[in-house]
Amino acid sequence: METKKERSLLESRDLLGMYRDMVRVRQFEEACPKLYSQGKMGGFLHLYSGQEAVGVGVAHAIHKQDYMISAYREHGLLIAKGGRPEKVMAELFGKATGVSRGKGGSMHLFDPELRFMGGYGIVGGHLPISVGVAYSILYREGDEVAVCLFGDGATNQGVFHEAMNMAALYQVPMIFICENNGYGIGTSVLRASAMEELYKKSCAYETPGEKVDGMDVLAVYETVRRAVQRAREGGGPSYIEAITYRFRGHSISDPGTYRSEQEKRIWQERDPIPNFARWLVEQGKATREDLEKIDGEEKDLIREAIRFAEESPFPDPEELWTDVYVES
Amino acid sequence: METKKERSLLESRDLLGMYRDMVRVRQFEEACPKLYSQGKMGGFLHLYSGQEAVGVGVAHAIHKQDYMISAYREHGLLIAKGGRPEKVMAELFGKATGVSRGKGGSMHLFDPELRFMGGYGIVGGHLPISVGVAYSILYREGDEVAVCLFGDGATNQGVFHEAMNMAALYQVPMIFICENNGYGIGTSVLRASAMEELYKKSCAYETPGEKVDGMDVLAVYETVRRAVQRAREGGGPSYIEAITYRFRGHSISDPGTYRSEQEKRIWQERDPIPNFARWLVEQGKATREDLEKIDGEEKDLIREAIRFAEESPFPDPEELWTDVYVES
Amino acid sequence: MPEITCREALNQALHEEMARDPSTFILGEDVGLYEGSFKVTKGLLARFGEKRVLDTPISEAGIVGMACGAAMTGLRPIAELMTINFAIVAMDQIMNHVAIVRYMFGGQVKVPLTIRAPGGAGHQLGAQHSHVLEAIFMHCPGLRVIVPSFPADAKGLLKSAIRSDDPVMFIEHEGIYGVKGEVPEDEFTLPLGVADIKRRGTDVTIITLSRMVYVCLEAAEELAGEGIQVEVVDLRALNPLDMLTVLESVRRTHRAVTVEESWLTGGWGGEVASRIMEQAFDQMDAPVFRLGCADVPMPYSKHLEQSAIPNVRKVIEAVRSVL
Amino acid sequence: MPEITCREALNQALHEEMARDPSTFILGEDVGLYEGSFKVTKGLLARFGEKRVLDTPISEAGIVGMACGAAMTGLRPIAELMTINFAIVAMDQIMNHVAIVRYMFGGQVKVPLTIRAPGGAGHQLGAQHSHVLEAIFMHCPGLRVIVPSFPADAKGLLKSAIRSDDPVMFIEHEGIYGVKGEVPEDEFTLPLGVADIKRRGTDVTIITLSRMVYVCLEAAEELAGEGIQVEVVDLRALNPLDMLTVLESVRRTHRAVTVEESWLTGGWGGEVASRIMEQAFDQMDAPVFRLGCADVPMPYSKHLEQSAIPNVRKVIEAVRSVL
Ligand SMILES: Cc1ncc(C[n+]2csc(CCOP(=O)(O)OP(=O)(O)O)c2C)c(N)n1
Ligand SMILES: Cc1ncc(C[n+]2csc(CCOP(=O)(O)OP(=O)(O)O)c2C)c(N)n1
Ligand SMILES: [Mg+2]
Ligand SMILES: [Mg+2]
Repeated sequence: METKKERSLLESRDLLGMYRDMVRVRQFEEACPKLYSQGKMGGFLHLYSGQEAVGVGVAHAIHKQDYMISAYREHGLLIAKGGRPEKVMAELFGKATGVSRGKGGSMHLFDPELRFMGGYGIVGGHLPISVGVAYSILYREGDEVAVCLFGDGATNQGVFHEAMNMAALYQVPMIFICENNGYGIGTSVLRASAMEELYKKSCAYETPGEKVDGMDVLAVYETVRRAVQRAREGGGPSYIEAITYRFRGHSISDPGTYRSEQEKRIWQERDPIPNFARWLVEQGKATREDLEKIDGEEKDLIREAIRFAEESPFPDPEELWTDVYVES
Repeated sequence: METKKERSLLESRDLLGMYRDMVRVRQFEEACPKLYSQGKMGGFLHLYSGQEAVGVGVAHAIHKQDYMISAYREHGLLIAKGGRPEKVMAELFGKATGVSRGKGGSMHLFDPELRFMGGYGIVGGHLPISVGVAYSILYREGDEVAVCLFGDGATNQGVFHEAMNMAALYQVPMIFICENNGYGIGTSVLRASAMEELYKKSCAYETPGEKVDGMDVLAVYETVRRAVQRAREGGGPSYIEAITYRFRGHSISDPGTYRSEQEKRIWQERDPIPNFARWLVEQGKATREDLEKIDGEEKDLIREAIRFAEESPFPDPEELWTDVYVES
Repeated sequence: MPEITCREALNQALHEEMARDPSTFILGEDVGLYEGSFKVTKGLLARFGEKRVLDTPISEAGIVGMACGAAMTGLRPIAELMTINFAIVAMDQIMNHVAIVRYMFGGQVKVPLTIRAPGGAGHQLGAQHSHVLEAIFMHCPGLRVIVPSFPADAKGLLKSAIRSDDPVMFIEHEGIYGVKGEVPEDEFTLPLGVADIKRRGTDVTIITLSRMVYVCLEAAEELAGEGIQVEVVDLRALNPLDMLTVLESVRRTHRAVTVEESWLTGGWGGEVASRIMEQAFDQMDAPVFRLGCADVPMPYSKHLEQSAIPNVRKVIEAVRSVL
Repeated sequence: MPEITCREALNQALHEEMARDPSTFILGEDVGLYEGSFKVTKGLLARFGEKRVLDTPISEAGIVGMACGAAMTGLRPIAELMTINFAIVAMDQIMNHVAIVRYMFGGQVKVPLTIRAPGGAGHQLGAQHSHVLEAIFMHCPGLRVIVPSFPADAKGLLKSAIRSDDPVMFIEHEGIYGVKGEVPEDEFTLPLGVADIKRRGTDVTIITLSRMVYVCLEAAEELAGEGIQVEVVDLRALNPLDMLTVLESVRRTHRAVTVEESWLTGGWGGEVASRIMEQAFDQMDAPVFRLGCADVPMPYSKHLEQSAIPNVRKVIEAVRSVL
C-alpha cells in the first residue's frame, strides 16, 4: 500500500484532476438511467458508479500513449483516460458522432487516439487481446504499457488463464487489473471462485499479484504506478485486484435484490468521491469551494454532452454496410 | 512421498499384478509401430512407453467402479484399468470388435463396463467432462471417485482452469492427474508454461497439489491412493503431477529430434519396468524366473491380441450411419 | 385454454420435468439464486435445492463439458447458457464433444443433455450479443436443434427435449419471452422435428421459425388483404428437419420464401431452399427466395439494427418477388 | 516453371512475406523450434528469430486473441492453428472478436491477421480431428475464407492473405501438402476471391475447392472418356465468393454439381446452389446436385471413413444424375 510520502509527491493539480475525473464519471453515469428510460439509449447499460476510484486511479498512473482495454463496464474508463463525454454519450444514443460511430453502443466504446482499445462484451474475451496489444509494444521495443481491466467474474473464464500464462511467458509489459465488485451479475465471488482472494490467482503464473483498496483513488494510483514502472523497465506483467463495489445493479435492468441493504449501506459509506473530497480538504489540498466549483463545471459538461448527443445525427442508413471489411 | 511401511503393506500378489500390467502395456505399445508401418492401423498413434508407472499406479489405486477418463495417449490407461488388449488392438485396427467398435481408433477408446469414460483428442477437452462425471457421483451420493489424466501441455488450456475451479467449487470426488512427460509435442514445459512446477498450478483453486515420481509405480500408487481416500471421504478434489517421460516421439510420425540423446539416455535408465523388477527381486517379492514367466505370458497375450484384431471383421458399411443419434 | 407467456410456459416445462425425473438437474450462470437472467428458472432453486439447481461460474466451456460428463454417466442435465452468444465460447464442448461422443465411442454412451439459451437479435445489444447460431448447430451431426415460437410449442418441445436421449440445442428467442399464447393445462409433449403450419394458404409457402413466425404471420395477414394467401410453415426444429411438411406445402403453392434471423449467407435458408429444389424442381414456378439478416456484424444504433433484420415489410416484398 | 509441393509453396510465401514486411510475425504451437507439425514453417525461426517466430502454449483462444490484439495495434500477424479442428476451441475469438471488432468499433481499427491451418478429412483421425469448417467461417461476416488447391494458388493466395488488411481464414488441406505443381519463380500474388476454371467443359459445371478439386478433375477426366465434358470451377475462396465465374459457367452448361468435404447439411454447397437458382433459375435444366460429406461425425475405421467422403466414383454419379 502507498506511503504518506508518495501521496505527498502528487501536486494539488494532479489531485484535483483525479477528483474532477471521478466527479465527471459519476455525473455521466448518473445521468444515464433517466435517458435510458426516455428511450434515448438501448441495449445493455452497465454503470460504473462506485468504481470510479479504480478507473481514475489507473488512468492517472499511466501515460497518454499507454494502452487501455476493458470489459463492457467502461464508460468511466474511457472518460478517465481522456475520452470526451459528449462523444461517449453520443455513442450511447447510437449517433454517428459517437466514439464508435454509433455501431458499438455502451459496451463497445473505442478511441484509437487515446489508445483505448475497446470495451468488450464477452466476459474475459478481451484478455488475450490485451496480451497481443502488449506484445506489439514489446515487438516495436516501445516503452508503453497496456492495462487490461476486467471483473471478478472474468477470472473464472478459461481465457483469463491463457492470457495470464502467455503474458508471463513472453514477459509483456502489461497490468491485469481485476475490478472485484463482489458480484458477477447475481453471483457473489465466493459462489463462483474456489479461490476467494482473487489477487492470489496469479500464483499459477509466477506473476506478482497484489490487492488494493479500490475505493481509494490514491491507493489505486500508487499500486498501479509501481506495476507500470516495473513493466516499463522490462519487469513483465503484474496482476492487481482492486476491491470495489458497484452502487447500482449489474445493468440498468437489474434491481440488484441479491445484495442486502446493509451491505449496500456499508459500501455507500466508502463512496470514493466524498471520501476523497474530505481528504483533500483535510490535507489542505483544496477548499470546499474549489471542489464545488468542479462539481458545477462537470455538471455543465455532462449537460452539454447530452445536448451534443441529442442534436447529433443518426448514422446514415448506408452505414449498415460499411466497415465489415477494409477491402471490398 | 510413500514410506517404506506403506509399500510393505502391499502383498506380493498386488506387486506382481502391477509388474504384469506395466509389462502388458509396454508389450502392447511396442508391438504397434510395426503394425502401423504395415498399414494395419491409421491416424495418429500416441504410445505410452515410458509412462507405464503412472497409468498402472493410478489404476491400482482405484476400484473397478471408479471412473477413469483420459486424453488420447490412453492405450496403457485402459489396459491398466482392465481393458482387454485384444479389444484395444482391434480398435486400433478399426475392427467391429474394437472397444469403440472401430469408430474411435487409438485416440478414442471407451469401455463403459470398466467405467473408462474415454480417450479424447482435443487437448484439455475432457477436463470439464471429468468434473461432470464426478458430479454424477456426488449427485447419486455414490462413493466412487473419478480420475482424470492429461498431459503437461493441457495445463495451459483454458478448460484446465475452468475444470479445476468448478471441481473445487462443488467439491467433487475427483483427482486431476497431470502426466508431465516434459513436452507437448516439440515444446518443452518451460517454453509453454510460465509456472515450471506444474503441481503448483492448483494454488489458484485452493486445491491440494502434489508431485510424484512418475517412474515409480509404488510412489504413484501411494500418492493417488491418499488422494482417492480423501475424495471418497468427501474431502474434494486434488491435483497430482507425475513426472515422467515418453520413450518414443509424440506420435508415430514424430522423430523426436528436439530431445537430446543424453536426455533420452538418462530417462531410459529410469525405465519404470526394469527398475521395479530389480526392486521386486531385491525385496524378495519375486524371483527373476517369476518375472520372466510374466514377460512371456504377456508376450503371448499381445500376440493373441494381434491375431484377434487381424481376424476380426471390419464394421459393416451401414455402421457409417448408426450411433449419430439414439432416437431416429 | 389459459393464455400464458412463453416464459411461463418454459418455466412450467422445467418444473414439470424436474419433478418428474430425479435425474434431471439444471446448471448455468445465475439460474439459481437469481432465478435466471430472464427469470425462466424461477422457483426452481427453492423447490429442488442446490444439488439440482446449480449456479456456476462464468465458464461456458466448463458448464457444457460438465453437463456432458454428467449426461454420460446417467444424469439428465439441462445446461442454461445465459444467452446463445456464449455458446461460441463453449463451441468445442458442444460440437466436438457433446455432439459426437456417442458416435466416436461406437454408440456405447448417450448424452441426454438439453442446452437451453435465449437468443435472437433486435435489442440493440451490438455485434457480440446478437448472434443467431441455428445454422451452425444444424451443420453439426449429433445435435438436435429446436427453435420454438408459440408458448405451447415452447413448453411441449422443451419437455420432449429434456426427455430426449440425444443432445438438444434449445434456442429461445428473447423477443418472445413475453408473448402470450394458449397452452394446454394438462400434461403434454410435442415430438421433436415436426413442423407446424401456423397459417394455411395457397399462393406462397413461407418457411420460418422462432420470432420470425410472428413477423411472417403479420405479413401474411397484410397480404391476405390484397388477396394473396400465404402459408406459414413454422419449422420449430432444424434437426430433425421436417422436409415432408415443407415439400407437401410447396407442391401445393409452387412458390417458397425462407425467412430467418440468421445471416443470409450460409444460413439455414440455403439448405432448405436447396432441398426444395432438389426434390421439387419441376413443381416450382420460381426460385426460392431467401430472406435473412444482413451479412454484417449487428450494429448498435437502433435504425441500423432494425434495417439489418427481416421485418414485415421485407417479408411482404419477398413474397411479392416470387409471385 | 519449377514443380514444387504445396508445402514448399506455402513455405516460400511465408519466407517472402516475412522478409518483405517487418511487421509480419508468426505464432502458433510448434511453429518455431519444431518448424511446424507439417513443416510448413521450416526455416522461419532460424531466419527471423524468436520475436518474429513465436512458439506458443496449447492455448488456441490465447493465440488467436493475442494475434488479434497485435493486429489491432499495427502488426501483421500470422497465427497458425496446428489443425483447423482447434479453431473450434478459439471460435469465440475468431467469430466474435477477430471478425467483428472493426465493424463494432465503427471502422476505426483493422485486423490484418491471417489464421492459417491445415484441415480436411481422410486420414483416419477420427471425429474430433476431421472437421471441415469452411461453411461455418463463410457464415461469419468480417472473415475472408481462402481454401486453395494447387501449389501456385496456395502461394499466391497466402501472400495476398498476409497483405490483406482484413482477417483471413486460410485453410490448407493436409492431403495436398505433398502434391506438386508448377509455381512461378518470380514474385507474384493472386487476388482473394477470384475463382479459377481448372478444366473447361460444356456439359456440366462442378463447383468445388481444396482437395476436392483433384478428385473432381479425375472424375472429369474419366467422364471425358465417355464424351461428357465437365467444367471444373475451383472457387479458391468462399469469401469473397466469386459467383460471377460460377454463373457465367452454369449459364453455358445449364447443369451444376457442388462438391465439398464439409458435412452436406448446412455446407457451402447449399449457399452456392441457392445463389445459382436465384440468379439462373430459368437457365438451369436440372436442380443443382450437392455432394458433400456424410452427415456423421467422422468414423475412424478406414472403409467407413472413405465411404463418408466424396470420391471420384461419387462425383461421376453426381454428374450423371444431373444429365
Ligand atoms: C462469456 C460470457 N458469459 C456470460 C456473459 C453474461 N454476463 C455479462 S456480464 C456478466 C457478469 C460479469 O461479472 P464480472 O466479470 O464480475 O464483471 P462486472 O459486471 O461485475 O463488472 C455475465 C455473466 C457474458 N457477457 N459473456
Ligand atoms: C486443442 C488442441 N490443440 C492442439 C492439439 C494438437 N496436439 C495434440 S497432442 C499435443 C501436445 C499435448 O501435449 P501434452 O498435453 O503434454 O500431452 P502428451 O502428448 O505429452 O501426452 C498437441 C499440441 C490438440 N490435439 N488439441
Ligand atoms: Mg463483478
Ligand atoms: Mg506432455
